[in-house]
Amino acid sequence: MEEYGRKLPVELKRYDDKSDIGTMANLIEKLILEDKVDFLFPPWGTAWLFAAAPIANKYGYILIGGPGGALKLKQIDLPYFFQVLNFSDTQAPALAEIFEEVGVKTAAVVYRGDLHGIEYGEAMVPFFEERGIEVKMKKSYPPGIKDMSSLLKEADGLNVDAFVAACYPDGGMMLTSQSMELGINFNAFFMTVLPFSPSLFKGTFGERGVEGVMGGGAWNAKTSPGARDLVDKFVNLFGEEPDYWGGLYYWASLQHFRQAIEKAGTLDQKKIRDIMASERFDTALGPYWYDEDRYFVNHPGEIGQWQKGVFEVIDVGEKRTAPPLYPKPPWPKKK
Amino acid sequence: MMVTILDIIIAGMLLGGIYALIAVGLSLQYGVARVLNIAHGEFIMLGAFITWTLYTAFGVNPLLSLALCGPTLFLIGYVLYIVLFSRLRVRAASPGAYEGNSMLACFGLLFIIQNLAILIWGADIKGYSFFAFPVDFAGARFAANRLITLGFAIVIGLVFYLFLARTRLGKAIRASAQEPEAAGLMGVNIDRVLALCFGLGALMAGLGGALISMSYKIQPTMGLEYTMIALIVIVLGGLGSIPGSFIGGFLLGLVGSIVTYVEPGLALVAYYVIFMMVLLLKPKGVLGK
Amino acid sequence: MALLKGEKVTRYFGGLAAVFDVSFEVQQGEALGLIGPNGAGKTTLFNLISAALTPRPGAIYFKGRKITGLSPYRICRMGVARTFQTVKVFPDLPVLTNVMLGASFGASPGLSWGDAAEEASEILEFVELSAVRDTPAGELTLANQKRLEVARALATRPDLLLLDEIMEGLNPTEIARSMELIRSIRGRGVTIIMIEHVMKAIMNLCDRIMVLHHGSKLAEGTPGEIAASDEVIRVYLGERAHAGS
Amino acid sequence: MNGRITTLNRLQRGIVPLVLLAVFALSPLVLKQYALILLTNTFMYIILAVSWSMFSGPTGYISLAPAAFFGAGVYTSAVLGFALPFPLIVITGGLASFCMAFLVGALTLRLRGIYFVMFTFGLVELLLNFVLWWEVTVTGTTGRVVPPLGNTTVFYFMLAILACLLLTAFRLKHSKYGFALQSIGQGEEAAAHTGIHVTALKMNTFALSAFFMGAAGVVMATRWTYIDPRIAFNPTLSFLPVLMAIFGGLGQLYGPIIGAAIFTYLEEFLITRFPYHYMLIFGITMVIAIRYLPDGLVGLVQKAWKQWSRRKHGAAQG
Repeated sequence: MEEYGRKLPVELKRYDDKSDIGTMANLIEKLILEDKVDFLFPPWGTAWLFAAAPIANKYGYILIGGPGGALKLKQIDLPYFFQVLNFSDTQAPALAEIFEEVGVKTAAVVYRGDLHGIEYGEAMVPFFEERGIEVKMKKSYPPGIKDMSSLLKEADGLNVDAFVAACYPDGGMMLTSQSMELGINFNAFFMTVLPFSPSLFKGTFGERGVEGVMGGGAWNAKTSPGARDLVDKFVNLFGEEPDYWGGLYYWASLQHFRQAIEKAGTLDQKKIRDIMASERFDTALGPYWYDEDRYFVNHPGEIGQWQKGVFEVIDVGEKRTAPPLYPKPPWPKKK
Repeated sequence: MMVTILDIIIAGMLLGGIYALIAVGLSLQYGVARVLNIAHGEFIMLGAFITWTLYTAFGVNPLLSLALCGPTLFLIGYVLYIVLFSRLRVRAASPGAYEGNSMLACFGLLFIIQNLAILIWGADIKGYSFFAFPVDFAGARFAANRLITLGFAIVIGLVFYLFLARTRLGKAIRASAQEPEAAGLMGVNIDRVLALCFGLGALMAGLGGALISMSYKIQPTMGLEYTMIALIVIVLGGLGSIPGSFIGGFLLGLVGSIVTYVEPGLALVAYYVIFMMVLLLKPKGVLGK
Repeated sequence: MALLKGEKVTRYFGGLAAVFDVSFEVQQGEALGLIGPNGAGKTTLFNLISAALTPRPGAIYFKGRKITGLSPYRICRMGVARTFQTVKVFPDLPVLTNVMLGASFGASPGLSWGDAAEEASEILEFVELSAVRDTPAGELTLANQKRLEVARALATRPDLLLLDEIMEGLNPTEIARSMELIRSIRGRGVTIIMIEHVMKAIMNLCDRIMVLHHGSKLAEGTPGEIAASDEVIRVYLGERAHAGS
Repeated sequence: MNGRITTLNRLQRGIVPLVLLAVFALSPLVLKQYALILLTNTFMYIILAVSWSMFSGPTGYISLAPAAFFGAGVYTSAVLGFALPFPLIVITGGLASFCMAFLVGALTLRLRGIYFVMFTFGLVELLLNFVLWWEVTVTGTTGRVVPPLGNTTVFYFMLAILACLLLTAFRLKHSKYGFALQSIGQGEEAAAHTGIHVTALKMNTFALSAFFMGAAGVVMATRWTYIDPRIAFNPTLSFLPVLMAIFGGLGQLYGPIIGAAIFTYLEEFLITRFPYHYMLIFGITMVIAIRYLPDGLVGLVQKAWKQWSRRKHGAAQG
């Protein structure tokens, strides 16, 4: 660090918010006011980010919204808040484009009754209809639902080509296992959150089980040399693959953050923020920058699909790492 | 194939089987031992995770794990009663005070068991595939594992009912439920019978958890949901009535299946509306007089 | 006009009539004894008068006003106070507070908390419980708890007092004191209906006696008439003897 | 002479809280920001614990509805946002909870013991799931942003609510209605036949206690800045106050206060040092408290004090 003329030791302080928003709010303020940390890293989950961002912003602390986030945060002016993930505004049109290409004519949309589900559920329908895909069913389901077989059976009864779910891992796991159990197979099977996670998804259902399932994301080792490096490092360190949605983006956002700090040569949040908001730096996924709303825009992919154990990017255009597999093969026969 | 009425009814039965099984244990614990065990779902969770561990780590058939989960959970329940609840019972100024205190102690147990489980297994959602193939039944299609679950739930329920109705021990339990003092006079060691009941409740939870893990995804924090369902069921069937819990379970499963078909978002709302209506209008349960 | 009047008062529990078609009248200043074997419906009748239960069918009038369907606290404030067969004092509250509650809430108009303390002390003096005024009610002897219930009822300034077996479980000395107490309550002009198994007390204290059997009125009359009634002796004493065997 | 002592006592009694109030009112000038936040948090729990014990302590009706009433306040805060001046929102939120509690009270008159407990807990879950469904299908959102207030403002509002609550709870406890509530807890039937309008008293007290919970919810929402139904109707907020109150002891007004204060401090202490064992330790404390402290901490201290003074007394005599 130039300001101090030397590299500064870094101490990581982390607290557990026991998944309680009140505790989280207190702990963030504790980190800022009591521990006087230099930099703040965010809590996991969209709702948590929503609560953390205004607090960090109030004290002029940079917060990079890695794990989670939503378009809704655009409505609030938070100059110190940076968003890393891609959202429904780019993923929904990308999915519609892929569907049109492979020849999907009808779709069923189910979505979780929360911030994430509603945002995606609402966003998809117009893009589908624009491309001549008929949405024959659109239903929300409550968090904590125990049985989704009636949703699957209804979609199956309507004979839709594509089944699209804006879900979280719990619902995604249930949808996958119940379609397997019921032998219900769609030509296209897409879930927003879950497929990108190799450990949760591929780990539970196996390489053959997840073959052809699409999910939000996306990147893989083929994306860039830096991406391959990240996968190797991650496998070495944790014995499993990183997640193929945010994994690389967070990594790159931190590299971007680091270079911004180095360039600023100070711990002054304002100066670093200004550099982050305006400059491009080279990262593991290539050039990295934020738009005027402080959203990262140069994502290596929007939609992924499991093909032979690899989460391939299937976006229409040059980001594609493999052509989409359509129709999806039937679920594997179990013992 | 459209979703048929039969489809909805059978789906309701499949759900109801699980509901009934987890409610019977709670019903016994409350009906006889007078402990409203809010940590009941935690015992279910333990059963589920033991089965999951045995299956994924050692390849033990989940149906075999039933034989292990039951006794393990029974032991935990039995010891807990002796160490904790019997003392609360003896000390309490009134039966009402005992019910209140023991319920609060259960809240403590809930936190303890849940967080121990998180320490052991991590907070992530888990699952495995077992009998995960479709079975065609009367023109409708169902998952094999859920049918197995239903079958076992009914068998376990029946065995349990026969145990209470026919065996000497079962009769002692029922006597203690009706008149604890008289049972004590008749030479029944009341503390041991109550501990037995609490243990049996935990055993049922363990079996329920093992069955649940075959067709549902599991998580250390899953307990409270199941406790609430079990609570609704035993209120529906009448507090403390074993056959009532069974019928209540199937009733609630049916309601859940119908509402989920019409508007999935309202399923839980419907459960709680029913729960509160029954509490207000027929506190002795829909079967009660 | 009668102070209290019951018209064909009936109450079923399940299919069983606990009280069936009982009509009665109690005059101002009178003391009525209510006797009958166990399960004859005496306490149920008290519950009906004090509105713990509602007669179905039937009607009860107090001071000429129909009181069926009113809630217990209203009836208490109108001037009907009662004690309970199994004592129901407020065990953790001091004796004085038990009585103050009656004076403050049950009397009409209710007294302020300060005035209630004065009135309650006076009543405790009257029932001879002043010595234990600060003791939690639950720590009193049974005899004193029964006296305390009477005191609490008196504090509501009743016109009609329902006494439910206040001598049950007491020893002869205590019974004598209890009879003395009832006499002095009558001296204050309070009308009394009492359920009692201690026949000596009933015969000495009551102007009139009503006998209930299986929920129905079996007989009614002066103590002398009742004592002479063959039917009463057969039913009442017969069953008593039977129960005692 | 007796009279003079009581006046003196009353004066002393009045002075202590006033001094405390003044100290707290001035504390933002001295305290660090984070200490203020902690204090605000502690106040919130004290409010919940004391208002809970205001009704449930004397009557023995264990209500698990605090989360519902608190949540109603939180939601009021989110829905009204900037529409009204903040103090009015606080009162509106309190009134919303008051009305809800009144209604619940009217519905649950006949429920006793465990039935009441279950009903009140069902209420929290029902509200949670209903609002969730409503927000998803009718308003099309689940998250709401609450306009934030400064930490000091939040602190003063919490302090004000707490002061009002303590005053109310104290006055109630020592009034004839306080004793009437106790009599309900010790014999509802006898209380009714002693002329106490049992239902009205229960409903009003229940609603009054809910008012303060709701008001606290309104204020706390501004600290959380973002809320959704799961955050607003968090069942933990039903259990914690109950536990704190019982841990502290229900016999005295300061029991729940001490219980809440200790618990919040414990939470702060444990969560930063044993983040992954916090809830575990919490559960163990809870079981131990119920197993070994039947009358709460205050009861324990009182017992010890009684024993000590008796021994001293005995020694002096001997």
